[in-house]
Amino acid sequence: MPNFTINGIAATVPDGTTILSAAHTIGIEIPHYCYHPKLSIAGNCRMCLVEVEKFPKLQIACNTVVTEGMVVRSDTEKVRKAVTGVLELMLIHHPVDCPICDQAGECGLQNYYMKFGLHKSRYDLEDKVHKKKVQDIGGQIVLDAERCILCSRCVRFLQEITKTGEMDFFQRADHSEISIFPGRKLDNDYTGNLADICPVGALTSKDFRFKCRVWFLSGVESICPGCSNGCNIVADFKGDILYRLKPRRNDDVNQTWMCDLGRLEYRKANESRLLVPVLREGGKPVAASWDEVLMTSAMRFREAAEKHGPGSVAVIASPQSSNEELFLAKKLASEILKTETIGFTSRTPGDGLSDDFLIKADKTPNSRGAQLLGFAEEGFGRAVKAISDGKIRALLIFGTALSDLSDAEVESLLSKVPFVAHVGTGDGAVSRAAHAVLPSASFAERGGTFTNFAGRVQRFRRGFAPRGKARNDIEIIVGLANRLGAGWKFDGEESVFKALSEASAPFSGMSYESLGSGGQAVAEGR
Amino acid sequence: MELILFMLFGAIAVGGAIMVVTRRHPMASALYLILTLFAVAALFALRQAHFLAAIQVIVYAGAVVVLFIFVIMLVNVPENKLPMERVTGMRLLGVVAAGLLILESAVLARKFAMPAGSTADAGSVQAVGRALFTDYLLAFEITSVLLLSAVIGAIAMAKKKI
Amino acid sequence: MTPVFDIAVAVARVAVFFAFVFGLVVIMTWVERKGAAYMQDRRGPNRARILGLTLGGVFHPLADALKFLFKEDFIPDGAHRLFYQLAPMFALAPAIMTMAVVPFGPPVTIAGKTIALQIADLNVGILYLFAVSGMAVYGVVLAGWSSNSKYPLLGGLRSSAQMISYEVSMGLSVMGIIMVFQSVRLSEIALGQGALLFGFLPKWGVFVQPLGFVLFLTALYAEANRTPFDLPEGESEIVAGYHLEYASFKFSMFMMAEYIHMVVGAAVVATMFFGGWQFPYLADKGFVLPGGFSVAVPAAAVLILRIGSFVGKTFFFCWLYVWIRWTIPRFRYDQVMRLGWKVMLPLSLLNIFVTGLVLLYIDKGGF
Amino acid sequence: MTIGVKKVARPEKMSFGESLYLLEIMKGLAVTMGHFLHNIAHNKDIPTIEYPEVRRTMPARFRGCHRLMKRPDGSPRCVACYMCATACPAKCITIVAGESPDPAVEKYPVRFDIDMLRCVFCGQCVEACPCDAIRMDTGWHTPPEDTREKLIYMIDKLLEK
Repeated sequence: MPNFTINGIAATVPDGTTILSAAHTIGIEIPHYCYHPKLSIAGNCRMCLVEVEKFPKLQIACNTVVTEGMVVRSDTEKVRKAVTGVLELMLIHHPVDCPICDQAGECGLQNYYMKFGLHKSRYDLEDKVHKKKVQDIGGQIVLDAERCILCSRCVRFLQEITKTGEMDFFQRADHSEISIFPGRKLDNDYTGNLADICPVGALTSKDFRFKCRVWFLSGVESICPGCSNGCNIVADFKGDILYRLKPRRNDDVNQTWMCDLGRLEYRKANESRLLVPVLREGGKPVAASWDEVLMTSAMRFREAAEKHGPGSVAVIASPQSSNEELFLAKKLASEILKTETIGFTSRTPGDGLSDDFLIKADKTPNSRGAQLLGFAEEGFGRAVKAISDGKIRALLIFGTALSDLSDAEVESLLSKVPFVAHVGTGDGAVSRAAHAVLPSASFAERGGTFTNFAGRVQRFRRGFAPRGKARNDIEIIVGLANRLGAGWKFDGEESVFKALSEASAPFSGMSYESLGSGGQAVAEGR
Repeated sequence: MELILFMLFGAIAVGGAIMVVTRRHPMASALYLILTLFAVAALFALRQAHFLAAIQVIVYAGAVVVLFIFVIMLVNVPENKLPMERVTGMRLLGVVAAGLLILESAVLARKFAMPAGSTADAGSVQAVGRALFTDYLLAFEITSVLLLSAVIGAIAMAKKKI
Repeated sequence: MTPVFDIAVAVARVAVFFAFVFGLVVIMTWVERKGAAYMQDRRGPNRARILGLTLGGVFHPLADALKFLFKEDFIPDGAHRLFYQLAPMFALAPAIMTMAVVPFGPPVTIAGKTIALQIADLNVGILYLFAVSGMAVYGVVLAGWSSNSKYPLLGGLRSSAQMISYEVSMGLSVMGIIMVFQSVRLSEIALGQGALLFGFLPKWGVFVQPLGFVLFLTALYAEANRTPFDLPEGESEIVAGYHLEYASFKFSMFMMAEYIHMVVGAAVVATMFFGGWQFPYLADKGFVLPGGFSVAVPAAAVLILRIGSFVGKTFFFCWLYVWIRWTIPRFRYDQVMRLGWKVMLPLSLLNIFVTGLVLLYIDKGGF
Repeated sequence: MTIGVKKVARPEKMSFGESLYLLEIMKGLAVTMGHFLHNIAHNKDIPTIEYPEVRRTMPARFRGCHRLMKRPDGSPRCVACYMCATACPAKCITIVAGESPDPAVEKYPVRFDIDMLRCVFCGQCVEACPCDAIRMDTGWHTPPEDTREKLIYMIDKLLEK
């Protein structure tokens, strides 16, 4: 445990810590490009030069291990001059095409230029070496070799994380450029990360290309709803449009990565949304007010239960729902509707892609939570059987709960139920067959928690208000329950989670504070 | 002719009054109140009490309701925050009491009915003035003292430092 | 024959007075703009032309009217639709109604019937005037409130407070006139001003009630929302106040209401304080000058002179509105309130008191 | 008659005549009437410029309607960098960027709308543009239109000027 001093601040760090990460822990940021906490150290960008006492030359902070009594300064004129020189060297052949570069606004070159450089180029435009721009190299990535500063983060990522190694340096000296091996394309499921780790605009996202300038975006901490791995993400939005998902560091779940499939999950929040409550009386869908839809649904459920007994009512939950919503749905089913015909399924049509890194076959974010909260996959089979036998008179379906059935199957199944209420985000076979459609918020429009495959409870937060007339699921369930005479007084997801942690053993002792931004595992075996 | 007009304005006055108490929005109530006051003024005018009719409009419709509306605007409760009124036992009792009051006033009106046509001049400015300053002088002065004390009280309550 | 004749006369009276007031309103919009321009060293309206003639912009009221008709008539999203649409009507209706009691000439005898040159000769004329003009505040208040917007609301609040404050002193300021002429009937007040005071001065309201005149004129300006009392509009502070959210014909209804108030107000001032239709030293048969001279004038000419006298006086007071507006800056709100309650009210009470004393003295045989 | 500046001393305390207010109003009325009569008599002296016939020459830096500049080949110079939209305090510029058919250009505006009803003519967009693609040197005020839609200038209209 060596003691050392940086910029006059003394600290003790574990053995083997580099200056850069030691400085980071005490809040001093040392500029860098090639260093990445989850990749091997290359030390080739030379931006992290610092002055270390008794060393004749400046040292790179990313690869110098702290030793006992070391005195480091990152704020001297010497360091500043050296870094400025390094930066100018990097920018010699840079095209400075920021106006058309998607990296603008979150670009390492821009930021450090404003901090250190602010120099006029001493190199004429005609003398710059021009390299190939706009190359589609496969995956989700567009390569612009001209903007590259040769930090080799992408090369190391492809060698160390995906172990596919599609890219490398080519040519020599100022003609050096990063490129893909001839005849190859990026061939892995994690290409999107290249755009994230590239500190400049050399590797940018094909999907996000020219969609929006990043300074218009606001980010909110969220959880990827694409599979049961529960990767931590930041959801970037502008107004009520979600533009992209980026991974957020959580060493227990996804380190700093996420898969390409997950990155495209944002589309579900934008496309074919249910936006107005609809009542379908006599086959014709009519837009209705929330009050009408909730009132009608409550009435029909009460009617069915009174005439045909509680067994004639079924609730099919969705593993897309948060723990809070599932808890309330269960409470509604067992306490208010008093039905035992409840269930959920996490099955999706076809084989789910999976690997041994981040991608899981279960393509729902919260099937573990649904199990822990009392919904069972067997229950789903029972419910479907009861429906096809015509025993169910009123059915409440959440989200994409029937997603493993084809549209025709869904249609014929639901045609046997006199009243179907659907609480969902996206338009589909279920909402087209439902008698009451209650549009709910997407994952970026509401808050809550998901429990991932390993039982880790993680929070996702609300970015913006639900689109159109859509409402938070919690509001919908509470509204329905209260119109059935429940008298619930839940006010937002936090109050529901409080009740949940008190009522459900696996979640006991948890609160939104204890979850923090990294999440917390459920109690095993309880 | 007079009877038709009486019926018309009477109906407007009563209808307006009912609207005043049944409207959910205070502004609508206030506007119906103006209508009622106008109808009552018209009834006065029908009885040749022009002075009374004019004063009714000036004082009640022109000043008192303006104050009501002033307060409604100042508080300005948004439409969705307006309280929902429910029919309660208390209110039903009120309806019964109102019915009794109407009955009672009808009886009294029969007993002290003014003979028709005798009021040709009773409502003129001169007649009212003369009556106020001779027969009813004491009541008039007491009223003004009452009003004066009310004004002083209002100022005392509104002002922190006098 | 009689009922038909009566109805014809009634219709004619209404038509004539309507034409007079609305004509004056139209002219006033032009006079206001042109007068303002010349007082401020500008040219003012001079563009609208018919057959290549501009005539100093007199066609502008026509152009304005057409423009108002064809502008987009919108209702703000957050407005209370019903009240918002009612408000201009509430503003315009009382304004039009006030004209009913102003006499614009002496009674005329046609075909053996005496016809009052007045729409309705109410025996509570002045009170009717106050009652109806007091209703005008609802248009302003309702417009300000129903627009569901900040500035209009402020305008509406100011208006309601201002109206209540100045109605009091307005009512009290004419008490002196009522006491002197012993009537609340406007026709009788006009008639009473034909006499002479001290043998040479016309017995006009302004000479027997100078303080009452100043107070009434001030209160009138406040009631008509004219500068320096145009706080409900206050374009430089609350943009346009109560009618900020109005456009097109609804806006023009507010404008018309304001100008009708002005015109009728001018006519009332002329009637109560400047002899109405009385022409100085003109009796029924001709001029009777102080000192015993008299000049006979034919009856028709007398009538024309008298109506002309009324029209002329009304014109002058209409002009005075414009003149004052472009001379005096707007009061601050607290100044308006202070003036209303602490200056005008005591003064008008004092005026009544002094008038009473003088009348008592005359009754007892003084003068 | 030209308008000059006249310094008026403000006494601490008003004299009795002034505090009566009425006399001062009379004086004011006399002043305005003086102007009124003078202007009627000397109509030609009024300094008003009769606009459509007589025009004041616009200063060189007058900010009028916007226009978009073109490259020599006629395509817009704009590269849809959103700098103008970012700088705009009135948020009146709407840009949708797209992949240009010309690979040397890469990015170009598929849509570039300026809502002239919202524009405050501050010129920030011109200042912000890195490509000199937008200018406000047309010397024109926004001409009136009869619908709101016509006052949202699309890219074609902006390139025309």
